[in-house]
Amino acid sequence: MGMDLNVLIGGEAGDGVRQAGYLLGKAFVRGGLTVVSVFDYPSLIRGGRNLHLVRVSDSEVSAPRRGVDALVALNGDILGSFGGEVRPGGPVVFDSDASAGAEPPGRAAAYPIPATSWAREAGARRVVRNSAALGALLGALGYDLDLLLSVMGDEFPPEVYRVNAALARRGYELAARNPLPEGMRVEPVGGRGDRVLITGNEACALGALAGGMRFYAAYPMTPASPILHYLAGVQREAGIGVVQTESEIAAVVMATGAAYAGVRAATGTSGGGFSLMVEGLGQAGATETPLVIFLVQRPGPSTGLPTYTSQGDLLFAITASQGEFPRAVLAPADPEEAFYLSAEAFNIAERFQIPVIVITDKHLAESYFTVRAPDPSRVEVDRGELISGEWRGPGEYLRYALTESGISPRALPGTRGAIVKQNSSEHNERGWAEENPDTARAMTEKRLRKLLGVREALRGRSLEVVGDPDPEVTLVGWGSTRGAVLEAAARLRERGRRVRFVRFVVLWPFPSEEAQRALSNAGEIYSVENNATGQLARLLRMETGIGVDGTVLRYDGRPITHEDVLEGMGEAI
Amino acid sequence: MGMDLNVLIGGEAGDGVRQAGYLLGKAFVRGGLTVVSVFDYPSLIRGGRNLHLVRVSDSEVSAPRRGVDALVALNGDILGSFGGEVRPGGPVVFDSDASAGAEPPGRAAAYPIPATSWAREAGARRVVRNSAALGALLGALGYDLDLLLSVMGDEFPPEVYRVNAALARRGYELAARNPLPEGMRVEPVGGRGDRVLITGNEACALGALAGGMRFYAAYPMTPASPILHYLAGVQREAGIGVVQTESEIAAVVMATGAAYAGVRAATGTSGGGFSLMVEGLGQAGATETPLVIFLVQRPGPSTGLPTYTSQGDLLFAITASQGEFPRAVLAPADPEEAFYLSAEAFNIAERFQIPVIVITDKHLAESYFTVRAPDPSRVEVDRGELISGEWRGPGEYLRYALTESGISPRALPGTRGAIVKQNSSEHNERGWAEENPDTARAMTEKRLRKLLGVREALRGRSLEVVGDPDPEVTLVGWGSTRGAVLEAAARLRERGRRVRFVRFVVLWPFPSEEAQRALSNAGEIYSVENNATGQLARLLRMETGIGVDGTVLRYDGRPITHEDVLEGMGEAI
Amino acid sequence: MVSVAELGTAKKNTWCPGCGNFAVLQAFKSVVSRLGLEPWEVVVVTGIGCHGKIGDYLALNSFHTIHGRVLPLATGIKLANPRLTVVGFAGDGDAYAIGIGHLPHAARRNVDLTYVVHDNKVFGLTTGQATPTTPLGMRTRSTPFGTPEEPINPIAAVLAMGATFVARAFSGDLRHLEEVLERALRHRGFAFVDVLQPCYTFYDTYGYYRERVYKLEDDGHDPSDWNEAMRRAREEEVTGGERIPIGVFYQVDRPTLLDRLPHLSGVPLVDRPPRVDVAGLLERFR
Amino acid sequence: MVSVAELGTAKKNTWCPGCGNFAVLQAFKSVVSRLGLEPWEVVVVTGIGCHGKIGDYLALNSFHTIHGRVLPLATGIKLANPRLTVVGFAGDGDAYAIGIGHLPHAARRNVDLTYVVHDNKVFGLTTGQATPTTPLGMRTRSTPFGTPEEPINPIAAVLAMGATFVARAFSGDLRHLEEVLERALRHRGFAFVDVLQPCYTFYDTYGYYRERVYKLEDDGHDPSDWNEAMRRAREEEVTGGERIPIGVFYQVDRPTLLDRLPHLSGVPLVDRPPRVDVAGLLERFR
Ligand SMILES: Cc1ncc(C[n+]2csc(CCOP(=O)(O)OP(=O)(O)O)c2C)c(N)n1
Ligand SMILES: Cc1ncc(C[n+]2csc(CCOP(=O)(O)OP(=O)(O)O)c2C)c(N)n1
Ligand code: SF4
Ligand code: SF4
Ligand SMILES: [Mg+2]
Ligand SMILES: [Mg+2]
Repeated sequence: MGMDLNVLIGGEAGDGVRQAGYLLGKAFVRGGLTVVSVFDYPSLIRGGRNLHLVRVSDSEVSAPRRGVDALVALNGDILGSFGGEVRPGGPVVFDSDASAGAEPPGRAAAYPIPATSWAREAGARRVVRNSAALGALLGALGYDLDLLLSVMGDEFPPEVYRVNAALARRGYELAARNPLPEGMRVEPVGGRGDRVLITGNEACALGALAGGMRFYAAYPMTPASPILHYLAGVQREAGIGVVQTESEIAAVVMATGAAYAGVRAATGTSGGGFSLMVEGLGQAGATETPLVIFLVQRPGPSTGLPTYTSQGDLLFAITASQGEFPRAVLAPADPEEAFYLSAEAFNIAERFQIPVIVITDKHLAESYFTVRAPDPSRVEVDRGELISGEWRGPGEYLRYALTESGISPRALPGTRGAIVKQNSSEHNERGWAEENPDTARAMTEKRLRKLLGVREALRGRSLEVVGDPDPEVTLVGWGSTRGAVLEAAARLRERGRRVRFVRFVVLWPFPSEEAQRALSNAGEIYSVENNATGQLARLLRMETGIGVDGTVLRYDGRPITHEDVLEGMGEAI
Repeated sequence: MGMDLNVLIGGEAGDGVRQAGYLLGKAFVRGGLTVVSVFDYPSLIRGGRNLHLVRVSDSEVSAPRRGVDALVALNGDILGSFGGEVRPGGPVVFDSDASAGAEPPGRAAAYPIPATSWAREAGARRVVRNSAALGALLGALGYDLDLLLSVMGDEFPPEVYRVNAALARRGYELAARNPLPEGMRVEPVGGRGDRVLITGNEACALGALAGGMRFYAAYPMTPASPILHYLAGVQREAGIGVVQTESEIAAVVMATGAAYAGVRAATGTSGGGFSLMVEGLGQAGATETPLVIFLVQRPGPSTGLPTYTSQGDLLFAITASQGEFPRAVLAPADPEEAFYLSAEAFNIAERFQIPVIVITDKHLAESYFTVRAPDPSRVEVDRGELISGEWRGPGEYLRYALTESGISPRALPGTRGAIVKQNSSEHNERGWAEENPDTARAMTEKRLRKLLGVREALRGRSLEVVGDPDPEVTLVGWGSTRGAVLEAAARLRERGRRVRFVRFVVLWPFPSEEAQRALSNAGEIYSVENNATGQLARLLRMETGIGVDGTVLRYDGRPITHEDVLEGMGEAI
Repeated sequence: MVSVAELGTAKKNTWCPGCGNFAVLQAFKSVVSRLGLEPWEVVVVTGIGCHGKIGDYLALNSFHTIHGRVLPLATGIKLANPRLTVVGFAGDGDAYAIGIGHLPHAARRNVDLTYVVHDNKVFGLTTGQATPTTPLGMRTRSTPFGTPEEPINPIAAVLAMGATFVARAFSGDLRHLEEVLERALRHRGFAFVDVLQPCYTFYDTYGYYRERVYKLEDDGHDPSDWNEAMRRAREEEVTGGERIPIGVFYQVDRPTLLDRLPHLSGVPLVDRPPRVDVAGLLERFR
Repeated sequence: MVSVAELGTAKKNTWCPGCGNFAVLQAFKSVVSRLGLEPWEVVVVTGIGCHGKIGDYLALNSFHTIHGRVLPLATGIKLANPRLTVVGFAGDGDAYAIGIGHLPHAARRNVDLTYVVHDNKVFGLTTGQATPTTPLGMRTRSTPFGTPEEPINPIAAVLAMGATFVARAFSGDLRHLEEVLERALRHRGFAFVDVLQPCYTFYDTYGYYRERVYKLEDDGHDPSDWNEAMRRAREEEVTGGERIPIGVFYQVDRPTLLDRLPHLSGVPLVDRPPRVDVAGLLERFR
């Protein structure tokens, strides 16, 4: 195995721990390495414990793993609590001014940095301590400081850059006097192609933009708020409307209004907010309005653990709202996929005039992943049967014309000569309310028929199937657990086991036929999920009759690692 | 076969068609007959077409059936549209003053009644026309007019009674001059015991009261509003609090507040309102507050068909709200069961400190059924581990004490010496917010563990299994379709077929073991549901792996009849 | 110019005879015709209730939304395509019970919309339960012993929420209703109109209002005077129902939300290309 | 009498140093102690946000409800057990954004509750986005180009909604905050208190308010005069932020909801037997 280093950066909320991990990660990525970094923080603004676990490797990792190889401690609490977890000989960088009462473990390579004093000397805000510590870490690791400085140069305005760079250099120089032994160094590698360090939320936002989203309405909710923040930040450059609404109900309905008017529109939220959107979701379904909802899961029930991760909302997303109507539920596994699926979500929404849910989770949404840079030119925009400008017939325009596909050509309000009536009550082809049984049956069938088209449109893209063609064991999963499962599968393969991984990219309409194929002859089937009741396993059985032989479930708010998967399967780690 | 008569009463909204059918039905029930009556009305206040189909029989019917044996037409629209459906020789009573342009069909026994003139002559409101028509119908059928008059006497204040009774008598006398032939008469029978004519909504409300509900908060929504109206009407006699809130969100949360304070509390709504309650449902789950929700289904999606029936919300009810928490979902089939289950819902809610959903539908909720009179003395109240008055330890009171059963003894706020903290965020035993992984895991497991107890508590009552021990065909169903399925099964049995009926009374926690038993050796399995996607069938497969061989689905807003079942199975009607 | 007749549809009207909604429908058609709007440039958004059926009776674009959500839906439409004239019709239940949470925000945003509340003081379509404007003590199906809650005063509340156009009209005075609606549609910003709309079936208030309403215009009211507007808004309460003003209480010019979002002025969102160039944005992640 | 110290808990406080919430916590503990309430007879209901953590810091019954729902939850508790003293703590996001739909109804109902809004003009816990009280043009994470929406005026709005007790206090004046909270708790009916509570991290307004606040009590304000209360409520807007009154704007005696539901007076619902005799009711169905 090559280089694979887990760096834990810890401090209080307000200490800039998230930013520090990001800068470090990006410095590694610019050196051709692969980073995945998980930010673990409680729901508070100052104090408490913020932990950023930056995993860096020279191979393609995309999940966190257990263990700490290096520690950056911004205070004594972190030093005392996590120093002991650092593997023997690993570097422990700490602010020696802020660690009274705590000691680095004897077997570690200690790098005490008087970072608070340096910050004070520099006349800077306390948060620049980070840069001193990061510099010191790179000095210890023998990594290229210029890569960190280039990242800082891009991130900070000039004055801020200057003081941070100075402290980084100071830390670097101090630590470089006692570099780690050869085998513990980290070095840039080359030729990794065009890659980015990006979170799932950022990728969803960018994908939505690439897919032509022009309107986003949302109410802040962790961990979905970063989508709102990102879009709000770029709204002028991108030329889009971003509205922070008074509630999630207003958000989903406002986006529906914009979508009816003909703009690609979306909203985003987490569980509690999604609960409030449920009636609006049904409205989009009944009125056949294309609407995209980003559902970023966090652990429930109810307010739960706002800043942690979960895959607990799958069945809810699929069945939410009264009555029966078509929807699509798409689950990207990493930011690259998140980008393309978010763009595609608008195509599915508009072509079939249905609501589409892009379901992610805090881990995917807020962790940084190293992925190939998304290519906007690969995004196609297909708006479906759209009429604007002028209605030329034949006959009167019928918003809900009964067709074989279930799709009625969609005129936008403002189309000369067309009257476009949408109706949340059951309605006839014109959109007038109508209650007779034949109409009700016909409209129900029309709407549900669209699912056939959606299924067809997504065929071949609904599952990722990798690994052994004749497996002893098949792991099934969805969403952000992909990296951990792949890593577990690799370990098992190293042990000579024949392993397959079947990942559901499309959760609804459930790709039953593809699943049947991928899971026939699958050996023992394990479902790996970040929830307590094995929702994918249950969905799979509901839609295909296929039962799993075991589940690997984690439901403490933390992301799944390959060690969890192996442990859950009863395998050695 | 004995007597089995389908009387269709039709008029405009505002004509009192519902009331007329009710009076007629009750007159039959007081004569020992069995009535089931379905009121079919569009969502408007005046005009349109209201139809009340009163089926009366001397055997135990509990579902509507197709066909019209007798018609009471309050206007020409009804006479013209439905006259032709009356079976040859059947009585057609109509207001001859209000039927200009329409004629009774030639093969019918026509009873023209100048009801409008009579009402005018009596100086009464136009709506009393009904009584003339009902009287005439009874005259034609040769039924005992006094039974109708006794019902009127109970329903109306004296002056109103007088004019209605006079008109009924006048109609009776006119029609009795030309009574129907012997075989078409309807006669009272005796000795049917203590029975009532009651709707599902009324039974739910009464059951809730019998079960000690003291607080009901709701926002009007068809077809759940009658629960609110009924409870509001009896609030003083019953000594309960009834609040019409500003929204369904307020309703579910207000009921939760009352429940936390120690009062048995409930809310009730239909699909759209339930969608809005979803976040509150999760709050009850997370905070472990006993809460009962009456979910009266109507066809969706969205606003849908407000005044019609559906079983389209099953999976939604089971999975609604983010995260994973225990709940119970109970589905009565008729008002008798609705009474007892509604009472029991509060026991389940309080013993396990969970939300309980009593799921019905418009057909059960608003149709009149003849059932054995519920016996309040059979209702037991079990409030679970409740602490009030004073906390005597040991130690500090812990609202979320971790126990083997998952149930924490529940002190009420106001208990001297106890501090009762409930928290929608993940929390420790005290109820303080806590985010560490061990607490999250322990609390998730604690909550979900309660489902084992719920399952145990409901064991033996979760399914109704009737029919052949060695069936060729098994019908599965839930809720209000019971009567139709039983009737279809009876028809099939008459044809020598071995048929079993398995009805799910408890939908969640799903009675998997019982279902496995009841459905092993079941022959061909058909699921009968008032929805478009066979939700029970899918739930069954999800929870047991058992697939059905066919589905009989109706999703045009109308209740299922035994003819629908037979037709759907490919059997002759 | 589209005629009033052309603005109707063949859909059978199911309002009760005598219902105050007919006047709102009639007045609105007149105003649309009079303002010379093209039917395809008008969108009506309707709530759930008797009032909400108005969409079916208008040969205009319409969206019959869920209960209480007229405002956010209308806002989304207008922001997406500001060329459209967007008019919301809500009931008093729709607007003041389940939907009242959107009202202060619509007022703050000042999006160029008209919001007409059919204030019949009952939930009509669900058979006459009490709403937030039902008088104290009134018996309804949900309050058979009388409503125990004070009614709200929508005019006063909306004034205090900072709306830029606040008016009241009465179904029993068609001509004046037309005038008020026309002024509301002409207002640039959020225009709020509470229409006293008798529910002939559940709460017939024609007589009550006929005896009490007077027109602000006839009484020398200056609609730019907020304090006076507030005084008049409370006149019915303060006089024990002696005098009920109708007309425009308050009107002020203030930038709309779009005025404050310069990047959304110019080409409407709906006309912008269905693709945003993200190449530059992606650069920052390298 | 329970002491202030006894009203605290061992839970580690995670508010930022300097946060205005500390004063609210401190003042409330003083008032509970001063009023001689038994801890088990007090219930606090808290919303979601920084403010909502106050429940963990109080050795009192508490219910940390979902975002925006303090009022209906508190109402349910009070109606079920009127012996309890029920106090709601909400944030400005909680109370005026997602939860504002409940406010007019709480005012109308006039249930005997106290409602304290920690009005820091930002969503604190979600990292400082704009709320409905954020000043126009302020840059936040969700409004990096400045908020485009006028702030609401909660005092004016709640006055217009018909509340029977309307007050404002300031975290920077602990003594006065205590006074206002005490008067609110003593008020029989719905008592609304908007607390100017600086968010030290995202919007430090201590200085701004210190320079501008004045006490209504010191200025001869008559809290029974609604018109004068409304005038004062708008003083900050009208004077361009020169003068900001704190204290009790308005107070009036009006029957509470329970006063108007005689069948609920007497034995509290929570003490009634957990069974209602339905034999008589069932008779009617025979
Ligand atoms: C979420 C939701 N709750 C409840 C209803 C039931 N509902 C339909 S109309 C209505 C009341 C309408 O009252 P109002 O808005 O005053 O309209 P009106 O009928 O008086 O015109 C209600 C409560 C619904 N459709 N949706
Ligand atoms: C339904 C729902 N939407 C969004 C959130 C996310 N959220 C948590 S706290 C908060 C804002 C709190 O702001 P405020 O009420 O002003 O409280 P503060 O933190 O300022 O005290 C939001 C939006 C949530 N918990 N639930
Ligand atoms: S119920 Fe009232 S508001 Fe509804 S249509 Fe009839 S009169 Fe009009
Ligand atoms: S973020 Fe603001 S409101 Fe929240 S604790 Fe910190 S200072 Fe207080
Ligand atoms: Mg109304
Ligand atoms: Mg705040």
